[in-house]
Order: sequence, then structure tokens, then C-alpha cells
Amino acid sequence: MASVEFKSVTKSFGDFKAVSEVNFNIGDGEFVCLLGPSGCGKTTSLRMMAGLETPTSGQILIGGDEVTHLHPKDRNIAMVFQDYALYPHMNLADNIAYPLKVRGEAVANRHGRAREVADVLKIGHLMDRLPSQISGGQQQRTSLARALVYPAKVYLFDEPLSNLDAKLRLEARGFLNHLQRDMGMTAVYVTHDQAEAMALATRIAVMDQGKIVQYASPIEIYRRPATTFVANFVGNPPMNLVEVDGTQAGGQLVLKGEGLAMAGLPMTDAIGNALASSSKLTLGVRPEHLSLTAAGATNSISAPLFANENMGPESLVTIDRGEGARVTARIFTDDHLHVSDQVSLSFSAEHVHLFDAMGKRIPAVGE
Amino acid sequence: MKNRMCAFALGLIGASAVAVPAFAVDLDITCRCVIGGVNSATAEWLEEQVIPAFEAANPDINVTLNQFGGEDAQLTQQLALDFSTGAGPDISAFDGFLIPAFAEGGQLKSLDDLIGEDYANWEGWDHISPGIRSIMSYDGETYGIGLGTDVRMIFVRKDLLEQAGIPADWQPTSWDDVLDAARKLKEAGVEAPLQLNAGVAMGEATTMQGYWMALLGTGEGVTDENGKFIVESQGILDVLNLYKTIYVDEGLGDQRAQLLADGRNRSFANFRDGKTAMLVEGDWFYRSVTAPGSEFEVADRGNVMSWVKMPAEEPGSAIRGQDFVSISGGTGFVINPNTDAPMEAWKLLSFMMSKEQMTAFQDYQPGIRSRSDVPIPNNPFLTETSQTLLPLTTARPNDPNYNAVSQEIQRMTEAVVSGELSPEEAMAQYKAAVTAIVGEENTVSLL
Amino acid sequence: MNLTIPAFFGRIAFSALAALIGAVFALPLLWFLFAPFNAQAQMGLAVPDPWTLSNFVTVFGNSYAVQALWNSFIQATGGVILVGAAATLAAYALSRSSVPGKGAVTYVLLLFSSVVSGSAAMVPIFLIISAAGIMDTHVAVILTFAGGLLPTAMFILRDFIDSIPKSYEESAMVAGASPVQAFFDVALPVIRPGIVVVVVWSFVNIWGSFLIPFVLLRSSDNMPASVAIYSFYSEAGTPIVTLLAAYSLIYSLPVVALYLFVSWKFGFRFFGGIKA
Amino acid sequence: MTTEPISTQPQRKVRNFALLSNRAGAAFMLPAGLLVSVFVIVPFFWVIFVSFTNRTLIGKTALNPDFVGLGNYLALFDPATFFQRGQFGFSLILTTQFVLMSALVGQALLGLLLAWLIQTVPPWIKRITETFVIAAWILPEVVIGFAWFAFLDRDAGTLNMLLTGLGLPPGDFLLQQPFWVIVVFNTWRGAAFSMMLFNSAFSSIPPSYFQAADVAGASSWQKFRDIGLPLIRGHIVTDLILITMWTFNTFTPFLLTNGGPSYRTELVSIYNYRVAFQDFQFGKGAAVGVIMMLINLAFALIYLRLGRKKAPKS
Repeated sequence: MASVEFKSVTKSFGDFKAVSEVNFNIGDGEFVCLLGPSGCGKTTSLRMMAGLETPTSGQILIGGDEVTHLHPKDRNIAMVFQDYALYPHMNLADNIAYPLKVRGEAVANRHGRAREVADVLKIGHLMDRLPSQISGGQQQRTSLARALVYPAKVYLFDEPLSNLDAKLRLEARGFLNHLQRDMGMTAVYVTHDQAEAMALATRIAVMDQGKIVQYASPIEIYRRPATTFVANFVGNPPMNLVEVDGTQAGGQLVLKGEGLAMAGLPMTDAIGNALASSSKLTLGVRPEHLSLTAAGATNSISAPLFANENMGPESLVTIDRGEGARVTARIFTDDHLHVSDQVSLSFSAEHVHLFDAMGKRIPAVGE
Repeated sequence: MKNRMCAFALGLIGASAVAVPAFAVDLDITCRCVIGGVNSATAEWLEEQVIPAFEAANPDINVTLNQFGGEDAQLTQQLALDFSTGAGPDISAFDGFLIPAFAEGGQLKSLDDLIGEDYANWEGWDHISPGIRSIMSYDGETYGIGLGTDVRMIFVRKDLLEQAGIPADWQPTSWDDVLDAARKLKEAGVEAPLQLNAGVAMGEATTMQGYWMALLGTGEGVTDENGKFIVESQGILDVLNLYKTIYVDEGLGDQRAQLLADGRNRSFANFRDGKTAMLVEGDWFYRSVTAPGSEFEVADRGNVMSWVKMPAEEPGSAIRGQDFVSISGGTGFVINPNTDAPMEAWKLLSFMMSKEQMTAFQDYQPGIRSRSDVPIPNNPFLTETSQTLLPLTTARPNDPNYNAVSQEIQRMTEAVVSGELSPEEAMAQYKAAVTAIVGEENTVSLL
Repeated sequence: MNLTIPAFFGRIAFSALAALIGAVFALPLLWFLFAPFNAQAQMGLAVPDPWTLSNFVTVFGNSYAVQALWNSFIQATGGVILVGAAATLAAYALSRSSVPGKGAVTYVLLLFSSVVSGSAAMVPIFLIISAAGIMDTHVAVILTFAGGLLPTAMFILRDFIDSIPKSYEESAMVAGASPVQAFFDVALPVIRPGIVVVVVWSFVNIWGSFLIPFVLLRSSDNMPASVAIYSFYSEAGTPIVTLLAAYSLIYSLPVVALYLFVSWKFGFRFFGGIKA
Repeated sequence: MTTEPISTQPQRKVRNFALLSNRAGAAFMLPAGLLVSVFVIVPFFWVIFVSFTNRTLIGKTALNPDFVGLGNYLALFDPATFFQRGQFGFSLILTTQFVLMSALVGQALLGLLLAWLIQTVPPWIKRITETFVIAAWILPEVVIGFAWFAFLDRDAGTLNMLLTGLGLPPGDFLLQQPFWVIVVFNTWRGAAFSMMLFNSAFSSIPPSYFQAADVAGASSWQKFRDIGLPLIRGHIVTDLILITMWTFNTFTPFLLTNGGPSYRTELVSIYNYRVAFQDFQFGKGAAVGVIMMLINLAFALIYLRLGRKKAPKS
């Protein structure tokens, strides 16, 4: 197991910068998720770690050694591909044992080892089958087995669960979580599914437009998203973002917006700095921190009901503030609400997130 | 020159010079002849007679016969390529009319250049007439040895003539006689009484057996006495009108046979099946095509088939003031100008053409041989035709452009026979094409 | 299955139409069913009476014709191996390496593929082969065919390889394989269906081709069947239909057998590989 | 972890990783490159060069050809003779009609129809039909030539026997309708390619698309027009261009008609062969070859453009 470090790594394809001046390091034994929408550079970053792309500039270190221009085969890493890349002409045993074959292991040894790994992954009984003869979940585990069959410094995962249906994905996620804790492996895991990242990662690097926007533990990212982008990406449903106008009045911050009724918030230097450049702020509240309230309550937001989705234990109540600006609340009641009813949702001041005009988080008191 | 050894030299571009081991020489001989197929007799003669005898006399020379199964024109293509690069057989069968073009192209060397003294001193020259020697010559130089020559005539079906009320001893003396007979035959129910070759598909057979045989009857040739190509003349128009009468206006001949790719064989089949009563062909038609056992064998040939002389347009209007015409070609064998073993090749060539081997050839296929000391076998047909027609016959011009012009002739006849162009238009097209080939200064108009 | 009545008749009409087109395609080949087994076949269609194998006996008795089939086999096999190997390597390089100008190469190839096959190129090819001193050898024919067929073969294969995910080789390399190992262990087997198409296509081309062997070969010992078939002509130069038909049938069998074998074993079709 | 900058060497030009390094790629391309250079590219330039001379195969100009500049081209495009039967313009127009009728109409439409039909018919009919169509494509051309000769024979050919049997008048097809003979022949010979290409295109369409149309009550024709056809547009473009090029260059009809009777089936490829190998005029034949190359180049460029438009590479 080894650490991974990026030193101002840039990757351009022509004029397009897929990854731009990225710096970060992954500690030994960490499970890091690269999270972001498609095209954000997360897969390119992973492929540069694997050696499948060469950085335009910057350095990549694995275990403290520079590997920037090292051929993938010389990096001693393992990787699970999104499409599994199982060799259609080899049976499962040969597929799983292939890394051992190129390492010169004897047939008996490598098949024995492959069988051990396969048994752990509960595909041991399928060793004679071809990849086309097994299910998608089994294929996924086969590709996992092929990565696990030899001790690698770093394990790379490129959206390995995205081709599975919801139930299998949940199952595989749990298994990976268990495995990581068991093996203590260094892993880098690319995904666009925030739930997967939250569940698996010790740290998450949220990427947008070739840059790392925030690199922190899942709980930190959930509690203190660094930008509106992160706030909007993490959480299910994501954080509600309301554009507001902020003014300073009597040592307090007063926020005004359509249907918004709020008490003043305590001023900080950071707020002052933000207001100095623009009065346009963004107010963020997570759906789970909203609850139904009577009209006109303080710290509430009101608008006509747009949708009420019953999810079993909870309901998702969405109100429409016009022009597509909607606010969703997660509520553990089954009140009967009707479309176009005026609904007010309240929140407490401690759950308020503020972002400046550039979308950057304004630290709350005590952060 | 089988470059087997050169396979080892693959990649060594330019390695064309092959050392000939002193102890053994391989000679290749090619002809358009296949045992059991095309020109089977020649192939059998070479394979069974000449080669064993020669190898017995020359144990250090191995001879291989390449039987070429394609068409004449295809063999010409191969030889033209081979002789310009040093590939190809050491000795090849060769049609005399191509000698000038090959000689001009450097694709043949005169025997004088190639062999020298041995050639000049060969005993055979004393027995080959200058006329026959000239078939394989150009510009005063000899390039090969002729195997023999041939003559052309009208073959007739006596049984059909009789049906149409034409006397058994009929001999036409003008084109009109021929056309009248054809009309009578047509009335008597003969489908396509007259066959005068035309069209592109038959190649040189159109020029020789068709166009020339008619043109000579007008008193003209393809070239004038100065060797200039005649591109416009009354003679050409008369010939084209004759074709038009036969195939377009009166339907006296099988138009399809002139136009289809296998037309010549159709014309043979027509004659065999009694659909054609008069067919202009060379003596080969009698010796080989209709011979007993062949595909176009004419049943009861002795009683049914005969021949007449090709008449002039009008009596006395033919070339040299003759009443009747014939034209002769000839084939022979030539030596590859780049052969590794010219002397051995000459040894084989002169051996083939020796009196003994030529006489043996008569057993395979009787014919008019180039050597006067090889008698025409006791064959009434050959004796009669050669005696009657050789004095009347003509040869093609010895000109390197003849081959190209001949193809234009074939095109001109096809344009008329298909009804596509009038004789005047076809001649105009011919004039333009020939002028482009030989240059205006080498053409002449007689109109 | 529940079909409505119009749909049912629609099915039948479709099947009938398909069968009819199949029959129309078979018609010109019908002659091969009869003529080879007829002692006196003409160009026309006639049911043999009686059926006989004598034509085949005659054909097999002709050592030249039998040798020619063997020559065809040598030339086609040699050519196919060369085309298959060279095209696979080159198409793989065009698809997977970043050699400069590889995009242009593909389209230049497409241009060449249909241009130089014509008769105009025969003379320079003859001159090249002659200068190399390999006239009248199987090698000459094999090399020439390989050169001529390669552009199209590379074009077809490159498209095919482009459609194969790179993750196959990438996973192999991450797992420790060298580029050469990844090529032979992983890429080659995955490309195989594409190679099969190219191989069949090349074989059929070489097997049926007349012009190149005709221009480059001289001795009867080396001629392939496409040229030898012209030896079944009579003294007068007309085709001997019975032997021709019998020989044609024998000569056609290998390509049909190859096609049937390949379509049974691998499935002979375009895998969406050729696309704009 | 080191704090020193690891690489202080001057920045050298860095090669991007590729599955195959440039050096290995070059090695992989070497055999094909050599073969194509020697047997395709060298002849290509030779032909261009010779097209500016009056080189012939035999005769004086075989040995010492003269440089004639554009003479051969001017002769080919001589307006006085251009459209005459047996001249270049005539065969160019003939070839255009031939390509239109036999490739674009014949092969493409028949191939499309066949590909559509065999999607739905019972497997055994599919297999038999497919086999015959493909047989027409793969059998050696010499053999096909004989088969068609026998098929079209006026007196005893299969076709005339069939027509007579159906009470129709027999025809003398090779002589009377030679152009339509080669059109039908080429359609027959080449439909397999279009069929296979479209077949693979149709099978790449998810069946759910058609099932959705079934549910909506679409007829076969509607399914074909509204779903099948739009989804395989890319394949149609490829098919049309490839078969256009192949048909433009095809020589096989020569085996059936020798270009005749009276040039009525003399396609440019056959014209080229006649000029170069029967008239032995290499210079002129080479000029025809060069013009054919230019026409092919035009096709290739169209292909390139359409291909680019469809797949903008990021």
C-alpha cells in the first residue's frame, strides 16, 4: 500500500484543459473518491494515476516515487474499469489469473490464487464460464477479483458500479466498504454518485471543470460545502439554494428574498467582506432541515406547493417560488397538501449556509 | 529462362542477371497450344516428338513446354511485357504480323544480332523461299523461323447449294455472284447463308478472313505501294457496303455472330449445322476446325463440304488485276531477345525446323510448311488449295503500326455491321483513328 | 404467439418474397447443378440423362488442372496469411498508437483501395516483379495480392478495432502486461472476428482473380485455377462445357466451404464495424 | 516524502502515453507499409507519370516514349469524338448510368429490402436466401461469367426456358439489351454486401424500439420508414459510397460481354483495359487511369466529409 500525490498536474487535450493545476495527496490506506459530474476531470485524473494518460505538466508520485512517465505495467497498481474489460475469450479463471500470468506465475499457482479470491467474492463456482455466460453482477465481481488477485500499491476504481442495477449496486457498495476496511488498501474511486462517495470514502475530492473544489471527509463536505457547486452536488435531494439580497442593518445581516421571512443573522468579518463586493448572496438549507410551519413564521420560506412525493417513511415537499426556483423539504409527516396550496417551510438559523456572489462559502460563526 | 534461382534473390532489386550453370541449361518454350485443347497438334508434336528427340541429342539441355491456354491477344500481351524485361520463355510461338511492332519496340532482336554466324549458315534457309522467310522478317532482318503459311477461300456446303438450285461446280466470279447465291440460299430456307467475318470480337480473324478478302477484290490494300495507310477510298466504301448488304440490309449473314463475344464459334457452328452455306476462312478451317472428331466436325464432310476461290468485286478488278484473291499469314517461332542461352535456344529452334522434325509434324497436322523440302502430304485439299491459291495470295504490310490499324478496321466493320454507322460515317471515324495512330504524313486519301 | 390475421398473412408474404428473391439469386447458378453431371452438356440448361461423374474423372485425370487447384490454394493461403498479419498489425497501430497523420492515412488508404486495383497498374507491377527477379513464382503473386488488398483490409480492420473498447488492453497493461503481451493475449483474440472477415474477403478475392496471376506467372506448373480453367477449350478454341462446368464446380467449392465454415464457426457479418 | 523538486532537468518533450508507442506503432505498420508502397504507391505514381507520355507496349514508342504533356488528356476530352461510341465520354456516361442503376438503385435497394425481410422471416428461409445471395458475391468471377453465359443463352439458357415456360417470349438479351444485362448482373453479384451491412445495422437497433412501434400499432412499412431507416442513415451513406466506388471500378461485366456488342457495355474500367492492353496505348490508358483515380478521389472526399460530420472527435 502506498500514498499518491499530485503536484500541480495539468492535462490538456488541445485547447481543452481536462485537469488544471491539481494538487492533492492520498494517504497510505485511504479510500478517496473523486466525485463530480461528467467531464469534470475525475476520470482523467484517475487514468493519469494509472499511467493511461500522461500529464501535460506536473508530477505524480506513488509511494513517494515519481511515476509521471512510467508505463502502467511498471506502477504495480490495480484497476477496475467501468465496462469491466473482461476478456471475452478467456474463462473466469484465466481472466482473474491474467495479472499473475504476466507476472510469470505457474498455472497451478495462479489458478489456485484466482480461486481463493473468487471464493471470497462468491464466484468460485463459475470459474469455467466465459464472461458472456454470467450475470452483470457476477461480471462486476470478476473484474474486482482480477484487481484483487495480486497485491498492488494502489487500487483504482473507475465508476465500477455504474452498470449495475440499484439493488446490486447497493450490495456491491456494502461489499467494497467491507473490503476496504478489511484490507486497509489505498484506493481511488471515481464516481458521479454522491451517495456512493459518501458511503465509501474516507475523503472525497469534489471536482468541477478540471479543478478540485473541495477535498475533505464526507461529513465535512456534507456539513460545510465549500461552494454552491459542492452543496448542490452532495446530499439527496441536494441542498436548497435561494438567491437573496443581503444588507447590514444594526450589526445584523438582513436577508431578503421572494417569500422569505428571516430574522437578522449575526454579522461576521467574512460576511462584511462578502457584502463589500456584492449584496447578492446565496442562502443554503438542506431539505432535511426544513419543516412545515404556519404562514408568516420567522426563518421560513413560503410559496405555492409544487409537488408532494410520499417516499414511505418521509415525504418530499416541493414548493415553487417562480421561474423554476424550487425548494424541497424532507418531512416526516403525512399531511395532506394540495397543489397550489400556499406552504411555508421553516428552518433554524444554525442550519443556514451562506455563499457569496462567487458561490464561495462564507464561514459561519466558529468555523 | 525459368528464374527459379531468382526466388532466392528476393529483395535484391536489380538482380536480374542469373548465372547459368555450365553443366546444364534449362530452356522454356511457349506456344498457345494445349494438349487436348487449343492447337493440340502443335503441343503434341513439341511434347512427344521434338523435345524428346532434342534432349536425347543434347543431354545437357532440359526443355520445358509451357502450354498457354488463353487467347492469342493475351499471349501477345505477356510476350510484349516479357521480351521488354528479360522475363519469359526462351522460345515462343509468334504470329508474323506482330514482328515489325515488336522489332521496333526492341522486344525482338534479329537472329543476326542474337546468333550471328550459326544463323546465317543454317542449312534450312536454302529450303525456305524468300516470300515465306519474309513472314518472320522486318526491314531486311530475320527475327524467327516460320512454321508454315496458309491461304484463304470460301468454304461452301454443297448440299445447301444444291437445295437452292446452284450447280455443283459453281465458282463465283464477282461479289454479285456471291450475293445472288446467298439470296437464293436464303429463299431456300438457309438461315444465314454467308459468313464474312466482321467485328471486334473476332480480332485479327475479322481483318484477315473478312475485310482483307473483300478489300483485295477492289484492287486496294490497307496500305498503298508506298506503305502509306489508305484512310479514304472507294474500295473501303465498297467493302463496307458489302458488309451492310450482307448483315444489315438483306440479312444474308448472322449479325449476332459478328457482335457477340463468342461469335466466331457461332459462325463455325452455323456452318456445321447447315445454317451457313458460304464461309470465308483459312485452310485451318478445313484442316482442324471441321476435321473428323473435332467439335465442329461436318458430318459426311467429303460429300458435303467444298471450297471456291474468293472472287474480285468485278472480274479483273482485284489487286494486280486478278480475278480472284487470297491472303496469307503465317506463324513461326522467335527467340527471346534477352535469353540467357541464345546459342542453345537457336540449337533448339533450328532443330525444330529441321526437315526431319517438320516432316514429323505433318503426321500431327498436315499443312503448308515453310520448308520446300517438306512435302505437302498426300492430301487433296491441301495440294489443290496451295497450288491454286498460293500464286494469287498477298501478305499483310510489314509495318509496326499494322496491329493497331487492324484493330481500327475491326471497329469500322463492327460499326457498320451493327447498323450503328453508315459506311461513310464509319470510314470517317476510321480515318480519324488511323491518322492519330500513324500520323497524317503516313496516310493517304484516294477519294 | 398471438398474431392478428393481417399480420399472419403479412408474415407469409414476407417469407414468400424472401424465398422468391433467394430463388432468383439461385437461378443463374442452377446450371452448376446439372451441367457438371451431364455427359453432353451445352451452354443451355438440361437435366442430365443419365447422371454421370465422368466429367469429374476427366478433370481429375488432367494433372495440370489438379495442380492448378493446388496452386490456387498456395497463393490464396499465402496471400491471406500475409494480408491478415500485415493488416492486423498495421490497423492496430493506426487505431491504438498516436503516430502522427494516422487519420489521413486511413482515408488515403480508402482512396488507394479502389484505385490501383485496375488494369492500369498491371504494367508497373509487372516491371517491379520482373526487376525483383521473382517472375513466375508464387511469391510474386502473393506479394502483389497482399499489396493490393492491404489498403481495404486495413480500412475494414481499423474501423473494427476502433469500435473495440481500449479498456481491454488498458486493463491488461495496468495488470502488468507489456504492450506486446497485451496485443497478443488480449487484443488479438478480441479482434479475431474482424480478422476472420478480412481473411475470408481476401481469400475470395485471390481465389477468383485472373489478371494478376496471368500477368505475373508463365509456367503451367504455377498457374492457379482461375487461369487454368481456360485450358478446357477445344482445339477450335470453344469451351468444353462439360469439363468447364465440372471444373468450375470443384473450383468453387473451397470458397463456399470456407464461407459456410466461417459463418458457422465465427459468424460472417459486419459487426457494425464499417460505418460512416 | 521528499520536498525537493524531483525533476530539475530541463523540460524535455514528453510523449503522451498510448497503448502502442510510436516506435512500436511504426514497427507494426512496417510490413503493410512496405507492401503498399511497392505494389500500390509506386505504381500509382508510375501511372501518373506515364499518362504524360505516348508510351505503348509494342512499337517504336515502347522503347523511346515521348513526353506529350496533356496530349493524352486532350485527346480523351476531344469534343469532336467525346460522345462517340467507343470513346471515353461515351463510356463515362455509360458508367454513370451503370452506377446509378446497378449500385444505387439495384444493389442498395435490393440489399435494404433483403436485410429488412430476413429480420422477420423464419430462420431457415433466412439462411437459404442469405446463402444464395452471398454465393453470388463470393464465387470466382470466371465461374460466374460462365454461369451467366449459360443462364442467358438465347437458345437453351435457363432464363429463356423459364420465360417460354411462363408463356412469355424469349429474348436475345446479350445482343438486344446488353446494358440491362450488366446492370442486373452487377446487382445480382453485389447485393450481398449491402444486405450484410444493412443487416448488421438493423440488428444493432435495440428490439425495444420496434416493440414500442408494435404496441403503437405501426405496420411493417411504417416501422421500416420511421424507425429502421432513420437509425441506419450512417450505414446507408457508407454503403452508397463504397458500392458506388466499387461499381465504378468493376471489371467483371467484361467476362459477360467483352464490353460489346459495339461498345454498348464498355464501362470506363473496360475502356481502360482495351486502350492499355488491347490497343497497347499505355500513355492514353494511364491517362484514363488517372481520371478514374480523380473520380475515386472525389468519392473518397465525400466519404471523408460525411464521416467527419457524423463523428466530431473531441
